[in-house]
Order: sequence, then structure tokens, then C-alpha cells
Amino acid sequence: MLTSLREAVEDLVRDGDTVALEGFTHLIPGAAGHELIRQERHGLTLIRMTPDIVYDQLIGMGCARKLVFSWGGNPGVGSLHRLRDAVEHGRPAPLELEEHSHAGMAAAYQAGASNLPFGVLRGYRSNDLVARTRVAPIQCPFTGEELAAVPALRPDVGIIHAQRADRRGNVQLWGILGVQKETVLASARSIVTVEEIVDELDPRPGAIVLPSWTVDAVALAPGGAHPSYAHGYYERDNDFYVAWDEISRDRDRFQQWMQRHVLDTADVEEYRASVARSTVAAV
Amino acid sequence: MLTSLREAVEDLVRDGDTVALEGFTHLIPGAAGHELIRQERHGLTLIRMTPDIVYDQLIGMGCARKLVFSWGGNPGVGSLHRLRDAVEHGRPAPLELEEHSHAGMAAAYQAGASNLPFGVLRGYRSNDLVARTRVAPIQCPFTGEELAAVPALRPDVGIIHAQRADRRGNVQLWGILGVQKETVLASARSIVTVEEIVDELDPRPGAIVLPSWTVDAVALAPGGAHPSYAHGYYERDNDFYVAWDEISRDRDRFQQWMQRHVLDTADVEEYRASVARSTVAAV
Amino acid sequence: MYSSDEMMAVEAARRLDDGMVCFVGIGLPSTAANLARHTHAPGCVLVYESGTIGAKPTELPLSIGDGELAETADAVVSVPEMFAYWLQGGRIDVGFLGAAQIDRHGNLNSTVIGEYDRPKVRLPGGGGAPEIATEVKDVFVMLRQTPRAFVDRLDFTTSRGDNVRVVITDLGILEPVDGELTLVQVHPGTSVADAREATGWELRVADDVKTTDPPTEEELVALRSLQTKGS
Amino acid sequence: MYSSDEMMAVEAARRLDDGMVCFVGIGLPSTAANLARHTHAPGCVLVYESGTIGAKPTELPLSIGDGELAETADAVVSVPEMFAYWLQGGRIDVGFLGAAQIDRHGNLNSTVIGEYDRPKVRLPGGGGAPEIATEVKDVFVMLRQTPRAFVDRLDFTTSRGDNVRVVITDLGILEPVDGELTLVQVHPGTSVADAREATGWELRVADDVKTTDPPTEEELVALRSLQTKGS
Repeated sequence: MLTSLREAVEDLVRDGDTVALEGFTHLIPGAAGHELIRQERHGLTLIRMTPDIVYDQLIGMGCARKLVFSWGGNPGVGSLHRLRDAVEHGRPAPLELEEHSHAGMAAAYQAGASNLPFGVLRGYRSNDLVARTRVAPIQCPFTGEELAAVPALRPDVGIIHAQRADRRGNVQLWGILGVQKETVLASARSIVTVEEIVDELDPRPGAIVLPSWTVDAVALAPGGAHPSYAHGYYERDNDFYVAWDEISRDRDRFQQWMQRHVLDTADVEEYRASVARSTVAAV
Repeated sequence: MLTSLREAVEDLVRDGDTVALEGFTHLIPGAAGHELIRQERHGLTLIRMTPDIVYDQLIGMGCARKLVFSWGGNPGVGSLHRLRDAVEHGRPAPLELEEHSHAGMAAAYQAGASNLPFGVLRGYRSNDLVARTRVAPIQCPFTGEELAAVPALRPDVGIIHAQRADRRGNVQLWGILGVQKETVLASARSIVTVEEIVDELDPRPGAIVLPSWTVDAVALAPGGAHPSYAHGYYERDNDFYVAWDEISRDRDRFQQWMQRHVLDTADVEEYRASVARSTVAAV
Repeated sequence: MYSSDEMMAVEAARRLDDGMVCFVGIGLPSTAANLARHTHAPGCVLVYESGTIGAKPTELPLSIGDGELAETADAVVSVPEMFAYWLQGGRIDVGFLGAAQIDRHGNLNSTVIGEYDRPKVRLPGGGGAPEIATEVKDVFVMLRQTPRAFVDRLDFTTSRGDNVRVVITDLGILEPVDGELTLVQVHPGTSVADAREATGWELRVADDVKTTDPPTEEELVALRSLQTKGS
Repeated sequence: MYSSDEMMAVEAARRLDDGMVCFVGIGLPSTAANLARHTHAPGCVLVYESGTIGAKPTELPLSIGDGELAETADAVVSVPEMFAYWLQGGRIDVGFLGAAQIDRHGNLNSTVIGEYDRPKVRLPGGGGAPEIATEVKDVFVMLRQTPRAFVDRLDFTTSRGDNVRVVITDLGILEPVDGELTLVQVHPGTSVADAREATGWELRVADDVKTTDPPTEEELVALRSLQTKGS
């Protein structure tokens, strides 16, 4: 149950797996993404509603073969240059895209968590996405209305970051919840990184709890959401999102940065220290 | 927004309406049901997953022409005698039944809240309910699996009881949540009775908030969930559930009880006082 | 001395392992699951359809909505989420069901006695049963064995018996053998003949019917300490 | 003096009434909705797709997930609930959209420049836009008016323009007339010719093009006091 992030990834993530590292602007599992890179996972189908920096890093390092997504960018800043390089020039490898809308992907996660083969929404109305995504018309047997059916998302591995877990592995998160519960419940295997491990999960407003028996591995990773934030623990590193635009624009600079801060660091603590040093240096 | 329960029922509930008074063992809107009886609403289609005493009272007083439900009984005690009398002997009036399973009704409420015409579940598998309820087979366009579609529940009026509201009419409830959020969001109009009205809704663990603009009327009704309970305010009146079996068994005794405690009382405070007196007398 | 209800609760509890996730209703199932939790299976997870997951009541609840269930639960979810993400999600190991009628295949009737449109007795109805019966791995049925309950033909099929693994009665234990419920165990003081007599069909009996071990002192103490409220 | 961004934010804010429920993204829409909330429409309800309902940020968020949105919200819901119960539920009055390209019918492209399979520029994608465009009552579009953005033919239709009620640009205001976007207003210092030049199709112009009232002192003070963080 409680394990190290390294062991969790070793045990639960295989080359070629379909992996969802979810987090909707909050609690983004960056440390887990870095561990996938350190362990050189390849041929992954990456799923995420809002792929941002950590997905840019996974794609730029050649871990992914396919991306299932609905919005891929650097929020408030602009493009993801490594994602664009893969899609526009096939570097470092071609990237297959399965593109959805947020509403479609949310319904697909919900269907997966509900153990249903498809979700239903009023969406994908005569736009060009219909031809580029996995959606099928479905008719209401009572009213005849035609709606959109989306195939359930059932990742091999669901990975999320949460604020806390207790020693039995019950997980607690609060603030913006995104699709994290659905990601864990829809996945065959799941990994949760947490800011801290406590004796008792005292109830908190707005918090949800994932019982230990719904999760395969819980690993301590303080600061593991960087550059995103963990509500109640630390703020979003807005400067880093801006800086990433520069770092990721040039392929070599990206490589050097990843070498220095991810490949040459053993875990999230070393990563945080290494990034902190270079930030200080930059100032 | 903030009004009296009497005015809320006068303004929002009409004869012949489809009305859902929801509450899954907790926060059952008894006071609102009594107000429907005092105002002699007739021809109602009553919806509820778990009709219990307050529905036995509405049916026994002749307010309902149809019941949409999935489990109708006196929890932990036995039958609802007024419901049975209506179904078995058409007294005081015949009662049409539309019968579901909990899973089917929950999916139907969810569809209603989602503004979808139907909900999907893996259910109603080759049992006799299929012939007695509104369900249709629906095929997954991706896997071919056949599932069950249920028509969305869209009540004319949704009525729930909650712990608190603020002066702007934002509603807060916690503890066992049932299908109350879905009931309000699925209904064309909605009434919420509350234990108290406060200046500020301070956040509480496990609490959900329904913004004022999703509710039509909020009325103060302290003790309005009796004989059910309001988590954090008062306990379930287990003795009353047991006593109801006796009270409701005989039609005349039921009538006298309703006359004395509901028709002859003006509101929930008089009702509570009247019931309290007779309990003391009984001791 | 002990009651037949106590025998039933104990036999049900004995079949629950540590860490099992159980969907329980009020009454004997709730008693059995809580007994297991207080004896050999402290990690047994109680899920009530009211939305409480991992409830740890100190007293037996009288209603699936009792406040203590929410207060002691690991998580409280809405009823739609309970049925979609948790029951249909395939996360429940054992589901308990009762009924007014059962047939030899474990099909259950909790809807009506007599014709649906001209009911002799209108029962509460299916509630969660139809989907509990199909969506959990193992269904445990608990009901008293009488010719009126154990019938050749159900008046109404509320839920299917396909996943029924055991039927625990006040007389003994039935398990499906080639799709037909078969008497495999009788409780102390009960004979196979008693069980046959209490069954509305020609009851199949295993070659080696065992006699149930009576409740141990420890089981009875734990059980009775729970029953202050629920009994 | 004021910037064209400020003119755009002010014109958008002026179109929001008290009590309106607005689905807002980051950037100008969030700025406009918050400006309305701090001026003439204090009861304007801000809904962010991250799940925060009734957020009341004191500073402009840089991301739709900023912690302050959750802290100040009336309710925080999951993303699936946001899209099912709230957006598809038909509870949103106004939805703001931006894009890389727009055509004369208000259809938008935020997916790709060039061919989908051989993109010149791969854009972030639709996100919430496809369903915001169809599920809210009124769509407000905000984007800078240039021939590259205001195109005769979209490279990709990410969302439909059927519910677009107004397009607010740095040059003026366009509204649909018989299904075609028509210039109805130009901002101070802008001519109709400027707007025509900045449009990649033969721009329809209303007979009586009005000139936008410049931002008032009060509007600018409120706007700038918000921009400590977001700018």
C-alpha cells in the first residue's frame, strides 16, 4: 500500500500502457511524471483532459506514442513546444492524437468509473471534432433525440496527486477536485502521490476520500505537484509556467534542462532542490 | 427567495403536479408534506426512491393519484398501511404505481439533473420489474453490449429539507446526501425547508451547497424532517416509526391522528408541540 | 442459549473475510457484517446504500441512514454515485439480500404476493436488490425457512439468483449445486426433515449434511454487545 | 489613456447584468466578468470550468485553477459534474469564448492552423468550447480583429456560432444580423475602414455604426485595481 514512488512506478507501469496522470490545474502529478521519465517508460498512451508542462516533458523525452486529450497548452502562457514539435515535425517521435472536448472526456471518465462501456452527452454538435475523435450518435429510446455517445476511458494506470493519506492508505484531497476520483475508479491500477502521510484523516470542508482499497499504491512526494499547487500546502509556481515557454522552445535547452533537473535527480526532493538552485542563480 | 413554507407551497405546487419530496432516510421533508396536506393538493404524482411515513400520510389523505418509487416501506418496522390500502383496496383512491429499482431511479434523477432525456445503467436484468416500469434496452455503439435506458425524472416541483441557508438563499446540507442535489437540479421548480437561517454558511466537512439561483423558495422549518433526523440538529425519532405502524393500521385512527396533528396545526412548530404532547400523554 | 436470529447472524459473519467489501442492508445482514468486524474480520468494509462507505458503527443502526453511519464512514457519497461508481463499478464483494419469497434457483420476490395488479400483499419493493443481485460478486441471502417463503413458483421475480452463493436460514444453510439450492448444513437441533418440511419444493439435500457449529461464547458476547440499539 | 484590452474588457463587462451566470475562462473574459462584479453587477455569478461556482476572486486569477477561486466559491464540484449538471444542465446564461480564427457566422477554430494531419500550427484545442458554444444561452466572443483571425474559411471548426450574440474586438463590436456578423460599433479612434481592413471577408456594416463610449474613470479604476495579479 504505502511505498516509494520509484517502486510504485516499477511495479505498476509498463511500457505500452495507457496511463492517465490527471489533475485539473490543481494537484498535477508532476513528480510521478518525472519518475516515468527516469524509468524510461516508452510507447505510452497518455490520457489527460488538460496536458500541460509534465506532459510536454513526457512527450519531449519520447515516452509517449499517443495522446488522448481535450486541451493541450501552457495555461495563461501559450503553446507546449515539445507537444507541438512532436505533432508538427514528429520529433522526437510522431505522436498520435485522439482529441475530445472537455465535456466528452469528462463523460468518458465518468462512464469508466461507472463500469459502463460508454457515456452520453449533448455534444459534438456538427463541428469538425466529430471526424477526429471517438464519438457515435445514440438515440434516446423515449424521445428520439439524438445525442453523442463516447467510449468509456479505462486506463491501465491512473495516477493522481493528493494532499494527504493515512497510514492505511486512505487518500484525502480537497480544493479543486477535477476528475481525480473518476481517474482512480476508472483505472485498472492506480498510484497516488501525497504531500504528507498522517495518522488520522480529520474531516475537512470540501474534501473527498478515496478508500485505501480503491488504490494500489500510495507514495509520499512532498511538493510533487510542482509547478502546479497543492491547496493548503503551497502556491502555484506561476513564474515557472512562464519560464517553461523559454526552456521548452529549444530542443537542446529542453534536453539539458531535463537531464539536469529530472534525469540527474533521484526523486522529488532532489528535483525541487535542483530547480530552486537554478531559480536563485537566474535571479 | 426566503419565504414561509405556506407561501412557498401556495405559489409553487399545483394540483396535478409531479412532485418529488426526497430524502434518503435523512432530512426527509415531512413539514413540507404536511403543508401539501393542509393545502389539500390533489391528483399529485408523487416521486420518491424511498416513500415512507410522510408519503403514507399524503396517500392516506388522498393527495396522490400516482406513485413513482423504488422501495416503499416503514424502514426497520414493516409496511406502509395507507400505501397498501390504496394499492390493495383503492382506498381512499386508487393509486397508480410506476416502480423502479434504486439504481434505475438514481440514474433517472441524474439524467434529469444533467438535462438528458435518459440515463443508462447495467440493470433490470431479466426480472419481472422490466414489464412494470419504464425501461428500454439500449446498445453500446462501441461494444454492442445491451444496457438499460431509463427516462429522465424531471419533476414539476422538487422539495428537500436541509440543515441551513444563508439570507441570500444559498442552501447547505451535510451528512447522508441522498439524491437531494439531483432532485433540485432536475426539477422545474424547487422548495427547500431548513433548520435555520444564518448570516454566513461557514464551510463544513461533507457539506454541499446549492446556490440560491438553483432554488425557487427557501423556508424556515425547524424540526421539519421529523420523524427523520437532521444531522447535527436532532436524532431520528425511532419510536415514532414504530408507533406509526399502529397509528396507520386503522383508517379511522389514521384520520383522527392527521386531523389532530396536521390539519388542526398551522405549521411545523404547532405540529411538533402537538406530537410532543400526545407522546407525553402516552407515557 | 441463543436465538435462531443469533445463529443466522453468526453463520453469515463466519463467511465474511477480513478486507471484504460488503453491501449491507438493515437487520440481520447489518448485524452479521458488524459482528464480523468486531471478531475475526476487523477490516471488513461496510457499505450502506445510503452512501456511507466504510462505516464503523459501535451500535447496530436501526436505519441505513442513521447518523452514526455517516460520522464513522471513510467516505459519504450521493446515492447516484453509490449505485454508479461503487455498486455498478464492480467494487463490492458481497451483497446481502432478504425477501418474502425465494425459489430453488435463488430468485427472490420482495415486490408482491398475489398478482401485481390485484395484490394480496403489496410488499415494499425491490429497492437496491435487482442490481445488487447482478452487480456484486457473491450474494448472501438471509431469510427464515417456511413453506410460504421457500416456494415452488415466485409470485414476482424481483431479483435473479445467478450470483447467490449461500442462503442462510433459521434452520440451516443452502448452497447452489448445479444451479439448484441444496441443503448442505443444518443448525443444532434441526433435522433434515425439518428443513424439508419448511420448503415448498422437493428440497435437494447434500450427501453429507453437516451440523452447524453453535455460536461460540466469544461470538455471542460480541453479538450481544452490538445489539443495545438495533435489537 | 487606456489600452485596447481595457476597452474590450469594459465593453464585455457592460453587457453583463446583475445575477447573470457566466461561464468564464482565463484572460479577458475573467477580467470582464470580475469587472462587472466590482461595478454594476455585484451579483454576477462566475463559473469556472475547473468546478468553482460563484467564485469571488479579489485579484484576477492567472489560471482557472487558482486556489482563490475555490476558497471564495459558493460551491466546488468535480469537472464531470460541472459539464453534466451545470453546463449541459442549462444553468449558464453567458459563455465567453476566444479563438485563433472566426468566420462570418461566428464559428470558431481553436484547434489547428493548416491541415489537421499536417498542421502549420497545432493549437491547444477545443477544451470546453464545443459544448459551451451549444449549451449556454448567449455566447460572447472576445478576440483581436486581424485578417489572420477573421477569416473567410476556418481551417477547422472547433465550435459552432449559432449562439454567438456578440463579438468584442480591439476595434469594435460585431453582432449577428440574419446569421452574419455585422459591425455595429467601433471603439474611439477606430474607423469603419480600419475594421474592414482587419477582416478577412467582405465585412457587413450596420447603417448606423455607433462609437463606443470610452471607459469611464470608475471603470478604469475598478479594472486596474483587479489587475495586480492577473496582468
